[in-house]
Amino acid sequence: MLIDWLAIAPEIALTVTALLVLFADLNLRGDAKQLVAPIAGLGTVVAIVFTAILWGDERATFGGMFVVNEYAVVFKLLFLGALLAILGISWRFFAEGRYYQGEYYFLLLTSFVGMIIMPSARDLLLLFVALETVSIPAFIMAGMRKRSLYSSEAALKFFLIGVLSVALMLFGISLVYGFTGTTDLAGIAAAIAAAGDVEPLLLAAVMLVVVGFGFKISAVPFHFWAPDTYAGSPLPVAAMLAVASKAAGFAGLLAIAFIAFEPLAEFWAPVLGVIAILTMTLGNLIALQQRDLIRLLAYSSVAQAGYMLIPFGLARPGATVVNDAAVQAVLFYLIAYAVMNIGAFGVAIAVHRRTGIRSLRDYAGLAQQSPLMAMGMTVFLLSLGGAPPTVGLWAKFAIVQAALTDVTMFAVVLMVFLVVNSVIAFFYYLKVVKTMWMDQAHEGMPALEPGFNLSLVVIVLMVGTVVLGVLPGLISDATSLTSLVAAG
Amino acid sequence: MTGHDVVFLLVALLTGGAALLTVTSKNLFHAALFLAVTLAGIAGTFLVMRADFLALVQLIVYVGSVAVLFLFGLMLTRAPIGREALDGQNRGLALVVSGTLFVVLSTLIISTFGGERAAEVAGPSIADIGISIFADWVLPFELLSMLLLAALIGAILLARREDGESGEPMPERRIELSDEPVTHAGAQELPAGDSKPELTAGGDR
Amino acid sequence: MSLVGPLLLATFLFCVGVYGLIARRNAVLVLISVEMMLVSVNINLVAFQNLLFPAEAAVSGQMFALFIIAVAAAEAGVGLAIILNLFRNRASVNVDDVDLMRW
Amino acid sequence: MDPNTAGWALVVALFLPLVGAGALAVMPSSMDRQIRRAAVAITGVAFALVVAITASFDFGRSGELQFTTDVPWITAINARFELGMDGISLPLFFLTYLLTFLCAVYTTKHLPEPGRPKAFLALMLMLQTGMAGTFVAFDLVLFFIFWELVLVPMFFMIGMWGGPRRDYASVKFFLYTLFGSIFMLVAFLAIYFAAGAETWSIQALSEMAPFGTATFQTWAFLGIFLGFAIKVPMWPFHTWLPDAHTEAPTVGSVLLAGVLLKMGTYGFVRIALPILPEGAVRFAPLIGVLAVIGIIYGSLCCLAQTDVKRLIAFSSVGHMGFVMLGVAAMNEAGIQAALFGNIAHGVITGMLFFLAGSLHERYHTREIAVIGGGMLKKIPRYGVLLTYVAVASLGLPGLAGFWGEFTAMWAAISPGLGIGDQYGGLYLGLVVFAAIGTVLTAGYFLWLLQRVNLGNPPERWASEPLDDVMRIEWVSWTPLLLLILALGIFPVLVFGVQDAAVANLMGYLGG
Amino acid sequence: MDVLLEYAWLVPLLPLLSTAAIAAFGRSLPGKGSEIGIVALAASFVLSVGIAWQTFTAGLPEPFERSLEWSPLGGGFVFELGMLVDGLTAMMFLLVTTVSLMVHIYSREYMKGEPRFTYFFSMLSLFTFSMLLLVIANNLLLALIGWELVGLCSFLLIGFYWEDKSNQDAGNKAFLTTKFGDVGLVVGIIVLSAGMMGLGSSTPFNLQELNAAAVAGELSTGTIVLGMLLIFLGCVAKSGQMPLHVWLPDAMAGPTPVSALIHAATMVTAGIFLLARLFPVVAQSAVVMGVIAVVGVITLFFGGLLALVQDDLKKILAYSTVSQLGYMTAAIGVGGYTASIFHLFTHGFFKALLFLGAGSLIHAVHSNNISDMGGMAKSMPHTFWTFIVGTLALAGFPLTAGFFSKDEVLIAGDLWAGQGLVTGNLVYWVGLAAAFVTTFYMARACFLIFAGENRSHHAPHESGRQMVAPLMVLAVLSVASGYLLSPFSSEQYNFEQWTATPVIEELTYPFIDAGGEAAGAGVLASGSEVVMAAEDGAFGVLHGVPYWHFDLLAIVLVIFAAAVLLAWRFYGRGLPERDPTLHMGVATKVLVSKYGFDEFGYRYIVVPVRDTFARWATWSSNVVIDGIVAGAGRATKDAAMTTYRVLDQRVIDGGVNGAAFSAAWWSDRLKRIQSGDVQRYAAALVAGTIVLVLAIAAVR
Repeated sequence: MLIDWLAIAPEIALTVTALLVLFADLNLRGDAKQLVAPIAGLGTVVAIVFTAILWGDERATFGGMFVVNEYAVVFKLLFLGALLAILGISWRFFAEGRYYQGEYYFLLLTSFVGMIIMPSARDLLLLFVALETVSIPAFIMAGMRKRSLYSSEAALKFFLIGVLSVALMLFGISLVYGFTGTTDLAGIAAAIAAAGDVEPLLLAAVMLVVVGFGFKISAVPFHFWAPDTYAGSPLPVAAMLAVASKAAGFAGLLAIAFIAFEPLAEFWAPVLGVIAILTMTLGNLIALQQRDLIRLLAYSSVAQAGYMLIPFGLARPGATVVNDAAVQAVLFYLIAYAVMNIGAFGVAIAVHRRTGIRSLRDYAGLAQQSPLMAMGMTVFLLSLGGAPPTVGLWAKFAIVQAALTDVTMFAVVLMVFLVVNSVIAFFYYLKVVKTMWMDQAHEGMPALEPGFNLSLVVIVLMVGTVVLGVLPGLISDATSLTSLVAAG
Repeated sequence: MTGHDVVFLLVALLTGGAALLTVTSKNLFHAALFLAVTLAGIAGTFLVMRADFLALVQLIVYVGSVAVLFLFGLMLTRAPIGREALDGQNRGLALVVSGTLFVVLSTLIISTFGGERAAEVAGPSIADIGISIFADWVLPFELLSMLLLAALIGAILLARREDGESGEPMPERRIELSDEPVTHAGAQELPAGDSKPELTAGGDR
Repeated sequence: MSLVGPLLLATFLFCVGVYGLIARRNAVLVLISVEMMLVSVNINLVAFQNLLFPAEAAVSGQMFALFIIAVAAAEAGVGLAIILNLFRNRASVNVDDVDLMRW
Repeated sequence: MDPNTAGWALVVALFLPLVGAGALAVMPSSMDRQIRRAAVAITGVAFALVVAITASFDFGRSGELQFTTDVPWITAINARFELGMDGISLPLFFLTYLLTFLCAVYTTKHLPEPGRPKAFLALMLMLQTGMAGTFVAFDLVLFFIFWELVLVPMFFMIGMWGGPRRDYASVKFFLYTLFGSIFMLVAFLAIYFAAGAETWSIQALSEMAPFGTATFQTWAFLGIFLGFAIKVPMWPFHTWLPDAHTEAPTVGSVLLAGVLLKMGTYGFVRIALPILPEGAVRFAPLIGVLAVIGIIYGSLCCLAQTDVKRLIAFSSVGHMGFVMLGVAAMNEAGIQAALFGNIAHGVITGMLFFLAGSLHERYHTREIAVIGGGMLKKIPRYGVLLTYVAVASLGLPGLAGFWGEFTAMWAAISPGLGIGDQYGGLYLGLVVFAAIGTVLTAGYFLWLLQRVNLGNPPERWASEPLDDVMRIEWVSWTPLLLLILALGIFPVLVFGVQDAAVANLMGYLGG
Repeated sequence: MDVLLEYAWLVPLLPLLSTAAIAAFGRSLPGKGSEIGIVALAASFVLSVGIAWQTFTAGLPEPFERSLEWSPLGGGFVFELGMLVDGLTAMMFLLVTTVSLMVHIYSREYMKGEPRFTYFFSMLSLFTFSMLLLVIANNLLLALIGWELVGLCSFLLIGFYWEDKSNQDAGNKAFLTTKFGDVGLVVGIIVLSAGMMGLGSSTPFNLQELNAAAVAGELSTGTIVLGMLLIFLGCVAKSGQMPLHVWLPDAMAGPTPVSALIHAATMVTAGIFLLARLFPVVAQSAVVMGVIAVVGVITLFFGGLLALVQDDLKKILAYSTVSQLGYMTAAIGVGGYTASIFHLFTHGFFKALLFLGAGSLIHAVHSNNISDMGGMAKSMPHTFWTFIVGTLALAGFPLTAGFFSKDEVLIAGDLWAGQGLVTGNLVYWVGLAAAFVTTFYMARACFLIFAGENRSHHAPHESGRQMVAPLMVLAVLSVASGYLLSPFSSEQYNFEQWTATPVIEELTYPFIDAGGEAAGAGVLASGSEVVMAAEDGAFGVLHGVPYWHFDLLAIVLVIFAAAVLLAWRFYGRGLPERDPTLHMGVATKVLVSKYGFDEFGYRYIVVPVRDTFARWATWSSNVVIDGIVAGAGRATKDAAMTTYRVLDQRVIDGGVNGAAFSAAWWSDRLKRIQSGDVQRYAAALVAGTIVLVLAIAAVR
């Protein structure tokens, strides 16, 4: 069997980097251990280069199990870009906190290896292994503040809920296999389409599979781990969980929903639509009462997942235009979400690391301490809410656009919920913004020293948020070309 | 009802009973041992279904190592013994949820696969499996190796005793600004030295 | 051989695992329950492979079961490590004590 | 400048304030005075440019788009960067730059707590770009961006420099407006797909109209209606306005009343009517009824106010009711009236808010009872100005307020597009109630004047030295004062410019 | 030939310029700006005389009209800035500029020392401008502008002494009451213009076109009735007709020259003028005519009664104005176009005279009350005799202007009565009755002021020249102006010929056929002849010269004598007690013992009239109508409070805030799902999965 090495070059590059990091960590001592971060960064850049080279290609290897097309490339670039940003916000955090740096970066990279395989995987088995590769290092990273009860608790909750949902998913997968006799996504779709009659058990199996990804994307009612885990983990890990891990979940969900179970869309679409409604409403409503910024961001990210689930509710079997639009909307939203949410976490890290502050009220007067950080947070939060001229607006726009491609009553219902929720969300986003800018600062707050890397990341993301807000074409030109099933 | 079915039924009864005992046993070690029995029983069902290789792997990996791992885990954590200690307040909830799940799933399974029978039971040979791993499944396999490495390193990282790097920031002055608890009332009961809220770290170390 | 037997056994074990996961207080026992859930899926896969699709070239059912065994083992290790760390921090492995974070 | 080719002029005028905001942002905060002067310079240059644009505008072809720019922008969704200006845009555009300039001038001396002119002026300049852009964007997506762009700076303006209830007011303003605009966005998208022409161009869509089913027209119009009606604001979507106006700093109130509210009417006229004519016809009676309820209701609320600024704020509800009555008439005269009322309200109420702001600075209260009258004795020039503007606001002929109100009622008596056949009686009733509204309007303004201006000043102020109108106030107010008179005497200044454009618009509506 | 007419726009413009000039430079001039006003008004006056001369002598076939397209209004309609000069305009020019000029001159002395002297003159000029603008307007919209400006100026001048709350209230009351009438006017104008738009006119407000269309029968009856009734509502308010006259007496709060201006020339006449302007439209509908006539009749009688019980001289005059305006309105209502505007014309002069005279008296005794005066004839001779002239004119004493004009009104009523029109009878008989009332209260006032002892606390002395001169001029005019339309006027040069266009002529007496013979005859007019001028006029129209109606003359004389005598009985010896009623009681007894006739008169005429009718009228005015007005005000305010506090703040805003609150409430409940217990999370997760499985099975 011939292997298309170029197709998996990014994965290989990242894997090699991970191993290099591990090796370097063994040989470095003391402060020198900080150097693993740049090594990881370099490796990521190499992977990005390889991925960029693949742009425009249509490749399939490992017997069609692994596919590279524009969709996959966009996703991979999203993951690798997020990785770079997370490396940037991690550096000082882990260097100063006396963590196991080398191991952290190794685990992080391993997790991202799983992620970048995700959008290319066209086989349930590969998807499963990739998902676990994303998850297992994440379980450990969540517990990396070893002496912290919060961190241990975060890891335990994350782990237990994660394994439970994986078990449910596996049960579902086993049933799907029983129905179709294959784990190949396209094969499953073909078998289901051929079977004609739809057994309730098959639908149940589909739902069980959805649960596994629902956990990753923290959809209601699989979201319970998210706020606790984000709050307890080291903050860069929380950022990674909130963005990259969630994106990976979406990558998997897109693949199974729009390839494997596409013939069943008429059944699962309404269910996912309802989940979307529940997710965004519950996430937003609970976020209203949060006083801890990280928990607020956590619930906000739950709500954001709800928005991203809306396009799933629009899917219809055989309706290529609608389904493509839905996939593109999700993809667009994910990219926008990555930009703004990592940025928000970046600012949170900058403030928290220096002052230990995470309570909302203590963000008062941040604007006087650090206008850059306050400005950054403002832009990110407004973007999360969807105010112009930020990329968040276009993310919502993309979803509405998908919903209106071919209007159904259900789509209208979803839109109404989207609108109402967008407004609710602004309640708490504005609360933060207001606190930062309009309230009086506390006495004796130390000045923020975010450090070069973090500042750079925040600035880049902030500029990105605004630039993409003005020229969303930079993303949408790419996403609109992508079609999930082009070579699948 | 063929011979296979009869044998399977016996093994299944054994496995199911052991499983029930695993989750209800009042004694930690008994629970672990019943788990071993359950896992072995599962290996037995594999054998009945002619999945010899898998049965072997099951025995080696699970009965041989995982169950032992759990025993070690139990011993290391010196958990107390007795039902009250072992079961939480959620037993009723657990019963309802798992019972409902079982009823729903088994109803669906019976209605779908109720009449399905295999005339003869035959599995792929070990050779087929071996070839398949390195022909069709090489990518997940390699990825799995990465996963196992990460799990290994991670497990060590978390389980090892501290000797320097601990994920603990340097103890420094602490800023208490807000009069409201950060997450919940238990926050102030934290053991000293806990890293939350994070402390002001010096620019360099 | 009847297919429904192994399937029901798998379902039963799975649900027993669910029960254990929710009801058990000791974290290690919870972990044991989780393992049981994971392993029960294998019965399904093997049954489908050997009873329904014995001729499938890619052997995906058994292969999946193999991978699940490996991953489950890895998760058991990681889970135990997390529990050990937790135990070291608060000298208890009771899952219901772990509720510092809520709301 | 050649209006056919000088699209750059519009682009420069539009983005100059934004660039200026960036420039202000990098100036060190300690250069307080320089920052304020720089803002005056930026807005001044921008205003000069707009004057030049106005001067070279081809008034003979005011129905056509001039100073156009049309380049691809977001190719994936076919959105284009399409700017232009016709007779409807021009007065509003001009007003935006004038008011912002005057506000910048005013700010050189007056800035509420907590000061910080850099942030304030930078926000104001951002706001300027947003407001101005709304009036010249001819692509729905671009329009929406400018529309929303306004929210954020205004939110901060109210929230940071506002009155005691600024937190509540700012959030309310933001959420309320946002709520409507998201529905509007959904409607825009629906229009895009229903038209099926892969274009967001307002012109192109207007030419294609009507399209889609009747149901589509109704729903799409409803979405757009929500967005614009909240901004206008129409009863019963007005409750954000009194709070926002009352709490906003003077400059914020001026710009809110002077320009922001205009965006709603402009949107109705520019987008909702021509693109969704059938929906518009169906909604017209409802708009008319809500408008008249707003007129009566706003006036009644004014009568109940004890706070000068809040009274002025509520008066906007009534005045914008007249504007919307014009829109509801669905004929050329009605739209003319609506647009004139827009401009007039912008100038007059903007000026009233200036006065209310200065009043507050002098008396440190806005409670009518505390001021207690006698202002004409204490600070006579100021009192005269208040009388003048109040009288203009109550719609006295010869001043700007009259033309919008009268023409709106006049137009509503014979609504266009066949509405009259079905709803003639209703519209007659609307006119009568609107006319009664003018009495109520006169009532509350006279009452205000009586309680603030007339009589002898109470003891607590008698010995207090209060400044009469200061030089900087004369500088920043005189243009508005003159404009109030000029528009009243020469309504052709606005009617004439708009005439061809409105006729053009009615062509799309089939009227 | 029409040189001056081309420049007619200068007439209103000059006062406007003077307003601005006074405001700008007045303070620095020696005369504090008054000289500017006087010069401008004088120029306007001269111009008006010229225009009147040209208009009257030219015998224009068509009114002189010039207009500019001032602004498009959308839909191809335009707003014109235009002037319409015809006899009516010229007459109003004369009246307004004359009275205004006199008031300007008079005010120089009267207002001397006022702190807002300059402002006062500026406003006077503006007031004059506004009225002239209304008069010259060639379209309803422009007229409306003038009309509203008149209202504003009256507000500003009535509340001139704004330090006092009662004065502020008076100004507000005037403005709001007339503004209320303006609702009708505005809507009426809109209705009529809508009718014109329906006819395809691009200038839907144009008066000439409107009148022509109405005469040609192109306008629907509905439009005319609705439009004119609404416009009449505006006139009712502006011209102080019942029941919207309530603002007029209060308007006495302003300086007396302002009262003169308001009552004689610039404000209350606006309504009559507008009705006259629209007479061709009015005449199309019997309903409208009837309503106008009835309102006029009610006003002329009950308004007059109210004057009986006043002590304040200005209020007596004010109620007399109400009554006289009632005559004019009633005349319009019975087709007496010429009668109405002729009365308007003459009334302007003598009412201005009376007010200025009153001002002179008030200036001298520092009180408005006639009970504080007495014996002024000796100390203020010029004021005395001019005031008497004015009184005679007002009372309609033969050979004064008021006599000729009031008789015209009565004759008009009589002519229509002869056609079987009830309102004609009403106008005639009630008009006569009111003449008695008018004479009585004016006589009472004169006796109390000029006869008897000086009851004031001051030593009254004659006013200065600047105040007396206008009185004299106006006194002359109060007599002379009547001869423009009297048996002494020539056939060709008389008021009617000057002011009534041929169209109006025809409409005025449509029942007079081409032969010149009235088809029927009125009670008194049976002997009168209407001269046909068809043969000698170039336009083939009807012109009439009034003939002596000796029967009417006799009745008028009797009424006058009876009223004066009656008044002399009670007031001829002055007012010994402060309370006139008590004094009347004593006088009654004396009268009863001597003349049974007196007693009868007192018991059955004076007592009922004074004590019952007048009190009822006063009561109705003060309690019912004022009560309604006040009640409406209070109700409005209550409605306002309710709207704001309950509806706006609770319901609508409460709904908004309630949504936010309930979101917070839900949030607080919902967040407790996050119990912190991981096993509950797991249970919820599994339960959620079960629900999903069941749900999707249900979807299937």
